[in-house]
Amino acid sequence: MELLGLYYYWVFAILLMIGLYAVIVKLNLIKKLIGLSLFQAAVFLLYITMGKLEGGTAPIVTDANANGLFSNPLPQVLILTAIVVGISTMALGLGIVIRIKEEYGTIEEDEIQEIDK
Amino acid sequence: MTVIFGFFLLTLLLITAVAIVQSQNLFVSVMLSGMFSLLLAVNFFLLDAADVALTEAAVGAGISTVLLLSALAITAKHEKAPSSSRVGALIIVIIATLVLIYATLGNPQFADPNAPVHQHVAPWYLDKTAEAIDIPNVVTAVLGSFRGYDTLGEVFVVFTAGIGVLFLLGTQPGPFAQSNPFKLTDPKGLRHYLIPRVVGRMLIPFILLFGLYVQFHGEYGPGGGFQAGALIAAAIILFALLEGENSALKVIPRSVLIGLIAGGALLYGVVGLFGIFLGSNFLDYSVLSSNPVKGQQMGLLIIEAGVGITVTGVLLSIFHAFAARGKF
Amino acid sequence: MTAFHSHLPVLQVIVPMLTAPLVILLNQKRLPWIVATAASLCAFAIAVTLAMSVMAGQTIQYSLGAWPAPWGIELAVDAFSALMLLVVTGASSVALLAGAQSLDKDIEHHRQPLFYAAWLLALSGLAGILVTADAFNIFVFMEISSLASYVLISGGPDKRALPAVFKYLVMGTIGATFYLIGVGLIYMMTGTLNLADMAFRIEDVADQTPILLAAGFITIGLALKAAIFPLHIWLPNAYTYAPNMVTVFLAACATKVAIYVLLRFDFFVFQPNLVGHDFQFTFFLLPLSLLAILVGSSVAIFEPKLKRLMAWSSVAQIGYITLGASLLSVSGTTASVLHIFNHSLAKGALFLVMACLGMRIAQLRIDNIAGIAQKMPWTMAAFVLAGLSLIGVPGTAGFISKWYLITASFESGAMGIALVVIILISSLMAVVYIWRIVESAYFRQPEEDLVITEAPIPLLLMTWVVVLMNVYFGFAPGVPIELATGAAELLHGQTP
Amino acid sequence: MYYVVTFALIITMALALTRAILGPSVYDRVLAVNMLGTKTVLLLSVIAFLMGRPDFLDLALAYALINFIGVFAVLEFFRNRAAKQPEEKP
Amino acid sequence: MELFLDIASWILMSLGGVFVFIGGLGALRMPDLYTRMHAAGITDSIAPILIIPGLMLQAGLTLASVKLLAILVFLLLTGPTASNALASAALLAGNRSEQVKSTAVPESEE
Repeated sequence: MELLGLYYYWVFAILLMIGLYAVIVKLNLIKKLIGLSLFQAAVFLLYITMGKLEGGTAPIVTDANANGLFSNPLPQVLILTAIVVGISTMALGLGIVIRIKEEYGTIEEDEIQEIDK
Repeated sequence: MTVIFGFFLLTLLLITAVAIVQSQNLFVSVMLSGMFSLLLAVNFFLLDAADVALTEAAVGAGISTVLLLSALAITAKHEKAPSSSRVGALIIVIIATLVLIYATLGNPQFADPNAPVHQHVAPWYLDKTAEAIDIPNVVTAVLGSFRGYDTLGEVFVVFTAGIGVLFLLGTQPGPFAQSNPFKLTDPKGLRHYLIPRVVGRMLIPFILLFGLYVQFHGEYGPGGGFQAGALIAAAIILFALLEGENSALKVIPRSVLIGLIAGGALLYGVVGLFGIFLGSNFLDYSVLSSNPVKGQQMGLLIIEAGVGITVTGVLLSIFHAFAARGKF
Repeated sequence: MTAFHSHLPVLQVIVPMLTAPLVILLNQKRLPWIVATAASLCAFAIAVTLAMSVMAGQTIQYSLGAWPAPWGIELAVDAFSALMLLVVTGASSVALLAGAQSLDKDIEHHRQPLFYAAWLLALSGLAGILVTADAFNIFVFMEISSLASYVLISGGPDKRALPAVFKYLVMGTIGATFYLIGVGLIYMMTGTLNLADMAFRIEDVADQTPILLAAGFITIGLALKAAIFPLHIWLPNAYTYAPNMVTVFLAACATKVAIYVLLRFDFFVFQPNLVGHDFQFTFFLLPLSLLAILVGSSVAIFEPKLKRLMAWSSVAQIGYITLGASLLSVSGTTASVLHIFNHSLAKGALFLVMACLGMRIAQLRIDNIAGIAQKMPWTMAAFVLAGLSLIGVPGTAGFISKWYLITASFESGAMGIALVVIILISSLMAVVYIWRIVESAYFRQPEEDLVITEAPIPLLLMTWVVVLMNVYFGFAPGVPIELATGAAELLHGQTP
Repeated sequence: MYYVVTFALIITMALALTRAILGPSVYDRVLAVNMLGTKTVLLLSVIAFLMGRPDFLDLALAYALINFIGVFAVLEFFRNRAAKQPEEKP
Repeated sequence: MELFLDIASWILMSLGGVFVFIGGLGALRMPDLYTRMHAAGITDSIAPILIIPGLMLQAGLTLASVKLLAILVFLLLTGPTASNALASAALLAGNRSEQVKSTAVPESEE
């Protein structure tokens, strides 16, 4: 049991770094945006793992499980907001990438710098 | 026993993530990222986060895949061969991962009841919801009422993204549009699209109905404004895919979309202002009606409707902006 | 009236925020600009009343939805946030009042409602960060202001604005997500999101690894947003290719708000509880600030493009602000907060002059503003005065904060002398790069066929208003100093 | 009670994932995505019962809709791309 | 009665699991796209037909059963449609299977 708990945090760390790696190393702008969404997905996993309670169910109190144990609702609320922030940033980023493709004809970062020099 | 499934699904998650970053073909990494957010949604469901799983599925797997694909249709489909300097960055990333993993050893036990996170604020929400707002779904209660100001900010983040994309791409077709001979509704496409169009036309009403169900079911089960907005937008995007983007525009023209975007955000703000006019603080719904609990429930319903309207309007106008730009 | 008075903190945020949806619905000729300016001036009026009540000694608390503090979200306005609110709403109002024609040049008519709505959202996002006392709420409003600034910057006429704003988007999102991880780790250990409650509950878990990790993540994330030295790469391009009026608004306050959050987190939450944190804070921030000052000023000297030169000088000035904060003394923090106020005055005036020049000249470069002083005398006179304030010549606002910085450095012990020497060297560097422009404008002969008239009246008028404010606050700096010392004492835990 | 089915579903999802990664042509990947989608719907339904919360089936139904729309977005994108310049190689 | 229901649903679901596994294995090992689609078809049709009634037996006559029925109907409707659209798209793009290679249609290298 204890090992799986740590495994959740390790997956968070690995996903975080995969996302950061993709954002930094990849030159294609759309690949950077996908890397960014991976990076944010890792943070969602961290928050939701925090909220889990041993033997608790989802925090929806029906009369059947009125006095049962419930997992923590707060991280879930925060992550609901963070997911929509992530999709908004990606939508804006994609809008910018489309405009860059129309102005520069390419979406590879090194080619853009070439044209700008 | 669900622990073992969590273990498996997390490993699948990691494999998908590595495949997304490694694949040269952008189209493949977009589809894999759709699968990634799908696996993530199942993981959230295992961690008792039903609302978040629904949002991640509706927004992550549904809308972001469609947006990425419509952006890909205009830009490049293949990624250029990678430049040389990758080994150095790889080493740095691996070292950083090991440091982070070592640092996570200090975290509190996974899901143990006496971790600080379960002590301070969470119990208050659980019993205060039953007493003050009296709705089953505590997550919607915290999202709408206890931390309603966060969600107001959230609606305005979506609002900004919507007007940002409209500002960037406008509504008229871009330079690439003329060069693409195939409009979405060309007859040639009909031959092998007959079955999907018939099935689609039969299912779209039910998807819309399900979207409305998720919207107004937010207090009793997983659901709410964001998820419903994403589902309804996905239904109309399906209609646009099958029947052609111009007929989808005839269904909901652009002026209505702008009205939806502004209307939903204003609806949320006005409900908050009512809190002030009726003598209490901003976003306090208990003053909305004589009985405070009824007031809270009424307030929650209205702001969830406002959130749903804005999210639908924004996602649809973003899709139309992308589609008009390059004839996806 | 008093009932209305108690709602001011939340009205500060929702007045511009709720006007934004209204603005996108109007598309008559001048209406979006009028409504946006009215909302911005109303926000400025609220900020002034809040500052006055803070100076009168009131502590302003406001709980949203009438839920008590650690459970609901609470707004709190103190000396530090009152001063920052004045800077943010002031910069936005000045830029909007001055910028009607300049924005007409950059943004086509049918896109203007969307642009002004994004402007109001940037303003309400920044005001939201300054007013709230909830850690996650800061993240939400940081996202609103960042997304709105990306939209504003992408409105720039030059096509190079797009890659610049894409780099800013990627780095800004990474910064915000680092901040989110930090807040998550603190929440994991303390169970609360309210800043005051968090500072109180962090004591008994202070030595555990997640808290140290959280401190690192939050500092790096906010350093990225505040363009502190090694992470400032996005700033020069973003400010250069943005529309002129957007640069006036963002240069005056966008990065400063991130520094405000960094100082508030460090001095309230981390410093009193984490042992040795203050030493680490100085150990990292002091050398970075000095590097920022030296590198920023030296790159500015050799930069031909005027707006890039000013952007690099902003990087240097941010170095001054973090230098003051890293001295860890009350006078050091006062100097730092004071410099936030004075720098936004000086840099706002300089970028307003750039906007005036931008109205008449396409490519703002040193060699193609040769001899411009004969054609645009008022603009260049404003430039000279604003340049003096940036350098810190006595009698201008810049001098006051440089003076406080030098006295704070002296007090900070042995290495204080070295700091003072570096501050003086960098002031000389500032003289060099201001002088390059003045020399090109006044002492070179303009090409004959150049027919240039003076900048449009409202833009010139507002430039001179800001320049005169620079001079006024040089001679009578009572209000900013009082608010800055109040903020410094608050940050160092000595309640006034 | 549900372990056999859950295990089988997860293993099939792993197989679909390998097909998605290995898949030579793009249509194999579309097939894999469609497979993974439907398997997730079944997995979500079984887990809803496994965790004793049968009222969470909305999630599975919502996902079935999203998967249907996702597959069509992919095919629509690909039809458009193939129709435009099948030989287009950037 | 309760025991009988449990056993019946266990059998149904395990059978469903076996079919799903067979389908998944087929999708991996089949040489060509169209044969893989046959294998994937199994997991789309027979598996839900077995697993979801198994769950329905567990849920009894409640709202959950109605939802399960809706899921089953939806899966059975959309699965074949998606495969049809996929197959015709592949065919349209000239993705001839190996066996039909003898006809001189250029294999698009995608």
